[in-house]
Amino acid sequence: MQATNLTDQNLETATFLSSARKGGRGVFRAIVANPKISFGVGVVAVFVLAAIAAPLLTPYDPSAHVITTGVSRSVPPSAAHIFGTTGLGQDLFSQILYGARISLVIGFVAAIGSTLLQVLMGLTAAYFGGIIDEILSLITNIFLVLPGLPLTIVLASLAKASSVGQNELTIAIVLLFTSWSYGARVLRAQTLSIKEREFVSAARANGESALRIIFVEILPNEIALVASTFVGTFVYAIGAEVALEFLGLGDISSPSWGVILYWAQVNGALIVGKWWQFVPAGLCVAVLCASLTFVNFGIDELANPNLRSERLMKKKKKSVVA
Amino acid sequence: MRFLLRRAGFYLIALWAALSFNFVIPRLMPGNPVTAYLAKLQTTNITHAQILAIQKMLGFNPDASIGQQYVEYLNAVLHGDLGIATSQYPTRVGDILARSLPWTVGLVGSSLFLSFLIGTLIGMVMAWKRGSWYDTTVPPLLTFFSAVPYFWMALALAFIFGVNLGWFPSSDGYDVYTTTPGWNLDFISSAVQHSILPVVTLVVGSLAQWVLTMRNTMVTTLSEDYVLMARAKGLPERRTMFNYAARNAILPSVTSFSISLGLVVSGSLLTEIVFNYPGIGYALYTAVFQSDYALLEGCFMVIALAVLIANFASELVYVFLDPRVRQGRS
Amino acid sequence: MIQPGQILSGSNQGPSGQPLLEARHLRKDFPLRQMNIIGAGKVVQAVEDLSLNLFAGRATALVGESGSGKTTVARMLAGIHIPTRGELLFAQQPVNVKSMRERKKYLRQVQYIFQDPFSSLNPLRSVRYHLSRPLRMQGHARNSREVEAQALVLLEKVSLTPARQFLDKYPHQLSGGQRQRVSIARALAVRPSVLLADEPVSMLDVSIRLDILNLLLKLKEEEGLAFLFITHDIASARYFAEETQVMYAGQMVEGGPSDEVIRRPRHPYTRLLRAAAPDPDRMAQNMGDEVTGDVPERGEPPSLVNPPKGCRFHLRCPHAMEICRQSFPARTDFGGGHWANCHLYSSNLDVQTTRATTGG
Amino acid sequence: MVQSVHSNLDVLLDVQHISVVYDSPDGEVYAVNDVSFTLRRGEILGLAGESGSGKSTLAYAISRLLRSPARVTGGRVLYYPRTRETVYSTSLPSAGEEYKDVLSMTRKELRIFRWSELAVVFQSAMNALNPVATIQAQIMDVLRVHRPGLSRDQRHARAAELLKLVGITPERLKSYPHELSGGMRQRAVIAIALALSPEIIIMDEPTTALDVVIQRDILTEVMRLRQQLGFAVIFITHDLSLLLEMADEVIIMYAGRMVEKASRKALRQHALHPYTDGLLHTFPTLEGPIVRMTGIPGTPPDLRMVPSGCVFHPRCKKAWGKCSTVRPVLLPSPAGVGSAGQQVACHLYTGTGRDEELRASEIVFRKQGGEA
Repeated sequence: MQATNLTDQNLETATFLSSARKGGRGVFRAIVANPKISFGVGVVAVFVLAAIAAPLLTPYDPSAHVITTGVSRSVPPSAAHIFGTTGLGQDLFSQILYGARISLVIGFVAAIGSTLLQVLMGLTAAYFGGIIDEILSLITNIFLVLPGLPLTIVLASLAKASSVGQNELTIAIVLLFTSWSYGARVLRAQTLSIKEREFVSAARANGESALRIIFVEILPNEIALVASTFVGTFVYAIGAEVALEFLGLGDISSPSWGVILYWAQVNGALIVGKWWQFVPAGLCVAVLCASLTFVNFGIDELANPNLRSERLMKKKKKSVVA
Repeated sequence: MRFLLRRAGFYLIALWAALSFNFVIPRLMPGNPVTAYLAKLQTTNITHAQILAIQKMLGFNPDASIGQQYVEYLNAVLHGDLGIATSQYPTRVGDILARSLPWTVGLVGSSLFLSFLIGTLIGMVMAWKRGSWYDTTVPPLLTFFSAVPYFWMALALAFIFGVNLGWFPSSDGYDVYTTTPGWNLDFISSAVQHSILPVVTLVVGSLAQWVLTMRNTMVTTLSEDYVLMARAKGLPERRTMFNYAARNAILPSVTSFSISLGLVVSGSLLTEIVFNYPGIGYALYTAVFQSDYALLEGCFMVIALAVLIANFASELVYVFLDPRVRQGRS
Repeated sequence: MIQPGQILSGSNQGPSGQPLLEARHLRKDFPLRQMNIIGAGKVVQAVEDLSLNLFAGRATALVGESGSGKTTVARMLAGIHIPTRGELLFAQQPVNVKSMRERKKYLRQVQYIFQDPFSSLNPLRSVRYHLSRPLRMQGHARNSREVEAQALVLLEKVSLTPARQFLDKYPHQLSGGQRQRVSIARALAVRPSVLLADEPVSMLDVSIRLDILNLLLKLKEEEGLAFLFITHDIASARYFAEETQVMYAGQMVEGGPSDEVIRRPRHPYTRLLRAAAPDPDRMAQNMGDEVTGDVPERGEPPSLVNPPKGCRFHLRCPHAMEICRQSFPARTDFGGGHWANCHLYSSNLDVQTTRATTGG
Repeated sequence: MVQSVHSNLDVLLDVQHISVVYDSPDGEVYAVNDVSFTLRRGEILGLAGESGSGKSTLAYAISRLLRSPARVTGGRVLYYPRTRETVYSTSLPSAGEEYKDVLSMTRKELRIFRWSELAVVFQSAMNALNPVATIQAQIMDVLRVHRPGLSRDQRHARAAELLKLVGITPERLKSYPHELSGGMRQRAVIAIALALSPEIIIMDEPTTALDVVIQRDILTEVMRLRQQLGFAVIFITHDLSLLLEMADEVIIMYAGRMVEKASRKALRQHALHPYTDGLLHTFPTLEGPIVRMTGIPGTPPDLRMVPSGCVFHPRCKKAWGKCSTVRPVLLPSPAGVGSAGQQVACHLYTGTGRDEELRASEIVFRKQGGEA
């Protein structure tokens, strides 16, 4: 889970968001202004566009066996096949493009679901306190301490065995249930600190309903944190989903990045030196996850300016006295 | 002391939760668990003993009530009887796990220790020398490495250093042909050689987490008054950085140990598969590959147990490091 | 507008008519939530026995150090905390704070002004939003046009002029003083009759404190509001409030007309506060020599988890006697509404209290 | 420009034209703007001003403890050490040199200078003390670095002696900061500051976070220790009435500029600058009739958009033509006004006609007891 620890993000940074809230334009300008976020979002956009425009970018059907003759169906990268072909002679470039769809969709669905769960668990636990807080925190901490991936593997493999069958939705749901705990703990911590602030007791003294206080007064002040945990969960989901497919727990017939790597491992691409069977797919996962983590750093810096690398400030005149 | 008791209580509950998951999940899945397995196995000659093994593994005897099955299951597990591994019939799951656990513990332990040490040091120096050139180059580099899936990093390293350059062995835990496991020198040296690439994979993969956590907390700690006072006291830079700033900045890293531990353990499972390193990960892989659910759940439980013990150890370290917690005022 | 230098009238006549808000023998204990479920329920005895009356057009100051329980008292009166014991009367009718419906009706009359201007406003909401919520909740304004009109009136009342310019500003665009004015305007939106001000000026810069105090004074005199004024600074208590009560570690120690209590303090703790307060007119030489007794814990209030028996000030009191450790002293009246809970006076000892060198 | 060349030994610190700038995203902000003053040996100098007045920045600039993005852009801080006999002091300037400019000290010299000549007591003692180290450790590490000659138990004895000096029982040496109460933590910080019996102690709002009674105890303690050990104090506070009780000289800061410097007595009798005069009338009194007072109208200045001319003119009741265009310079008060050594930066006192009758009416107004 790459989510950074934002528990001590103080409220003054929310004023940054409010100053950028002069209208949608303000927020957009603030995001584009931050180099890390714009770079990260840019790369992710490239993946998304490539996934959508897959049919335009590659003539081949991802699962069609294009190379059927010759010593080995798996040919290295060439003009015809930019990323070469798989062990069964399928075009790797189109598999990666179509595969991007699966990874992005599963990652996104798991991340959205998990973030909703995090907000629900974190905010209710923090706001109501008492016994509710004790129970919810206990559950959160248990899920946090239990190793995420093994649990996911167990769930996924059992799902595969039973009649639930093996499809992307099960993987997304499994990922959802094993990735929410960190975000919930971080959100709970911050909600606890905001709950103590006086504008919340003012709203409560004014007779506002608990629901309204949580979702209208407290949550908007945590947007930076929610965004950051969402991105963090997205990265975790992609990584876990690719890992599951690599273990053969995904739908090995439909081409996705993890499945490409699964067949690379099964065909022993490593030993026979067919590097193109696993390098491009692996790189795509790495670049996507790295760019998303970059977005996370950008959000961190938006929320906590003194984390920004000092280098940018140093360009100014040298001070008279060290 | 009360703080430790409370934490120990929590970890026992967590262990109980892990056990219950193992018991509940197969039952949650729609369809009769036993027939589903049999269908899965597709092996024709299913001996009666195998059916019994599966039933025992699932604690599934039709006449007993769920509650009884649960109790039966629990005391079976507590006595270390994790059922029979259907994929390597008749060996018991417990034996397989006992054989492979030391390898994983060694691998994860050493790489976690190394990456924590190196990562925290790099993070500290980066925060201390903020604004220097590597403060803007190292984070992006590390972010990329940490975003790379562990198993892919393993594949890449194995391919480059193992297969092509041949510097390090790229598969197995030790040289199966020439050495026999035991406390003899060449076995140990061969085991160490074989562990180099997996350890490097895990260290590089998890380094970013430690570096960035430490850098961020160090940056905030450096702006604290007690660091300014240490400087005002005219203490040497090194002492101020270690005794005042780092000593406090390390605390959040230790508390976030549990999250990173989970990540590194998950990473090691996949790395072991690529290097077919004889650890729990490999056992898990064969279990998944051959739908051996007893072994699968056994692996999960052992991993969960190891992670819980490691977390409790990290809490002990935290109590040692932070006097405020020692008086139970957590 | 009251001219500078004009002697404030009405500070010494007694209150007229029935008290608007009455608190009778309020007590508040907070359970110390032990993490382990089986832990014995230790209790923080925050407020022991508080009684006070608030009258329309008059202010009562509650003076005490941090940890004396003065904020807990204000929160009990504002219905945020439910008293462990004792009762609350508004216009002579008992108020059952537990029932949501009755509490909401009560909150229409009693509003709270918070201490920290930087956290009493939601940073992501404009001034308009902050004023519209109470206006709509209490039904004083039904649509946005009415909200705007009444909001402008409120901003004029707290002299945030030109009002229209402030209406759509965000908290971070306002100075500390301006934010405090907005939170006062928000309190006035429900047209309350009682304002509970918890250290309204202690977080502000010295130069703008008086502007806010004078604004509150204007509201007291022109709008006839009743005030509870919580502070640790006895000088501003004397300036603002006609009545003053002094609290120490959850216990009421002295009370009466502000001028009387502050210039002729009777209780040793009030005298200590009086001597310790920075007083420009006092030369540096006799820097409170009488105050620094050699009691090691001399400056620290006791813990409220298991407070000392009897009068909780006896650990720090220069005149502490054996009886002070056993029982909490009964109240002694010095006439004109000035009272104190101290064994020096109540157990009719004949010891002649030496005229304390400080004060009147 | 005030020329202050002091050869006599009683001057300890001569600060000349210090300016400090903050690099903020929208340009440079002058936190301290051309401030000069002298500090005599054993003198308590009060630095008063509201938030944003630059009083703390000035003190940290002098002791070279500024952290980025603040940086000193001009001026000198001349330190005149007393060559002392006691074993603890190391005289910094080499033979012949009379003073040392703190701002141009080398890193090594600075390390010797810090804490043995100049110590600092921070505002909130809670985070000025290392939360994970005992009080004893935080005293002895200073002694180990600056007094290598001392043996371990000599250092231990010195630590115990320091705690006793500030009224804390030596058993507390072993306790951690979170185990002490607010008052005791602040006393522990003062004990650490006294470890090397420095010449100057900078106290940055030492008692603001504490209750009135504890504040009085600690201030009395500081006065007693000053009597006993003879160190000079730069006392930073927003509470002018405190300075009127304990400070020998008081400097009033407003928006990074020094608007007035006067002795305690002069300040109480005839504060010259309208801002100081206004400040003195913002404290409700404990004695006399309860009279309506007015604060100073307007809001404290935003350092990013500092008004032209005299910074205070938008809030000043007596502002006239020149005030909004020309920045007043800090000058000794003209003859017959204020007392000797009193300095003020205000056009009322620059003897250019317009100010004479304004001031005359001012004195007449005051004689009629027009204010408390």
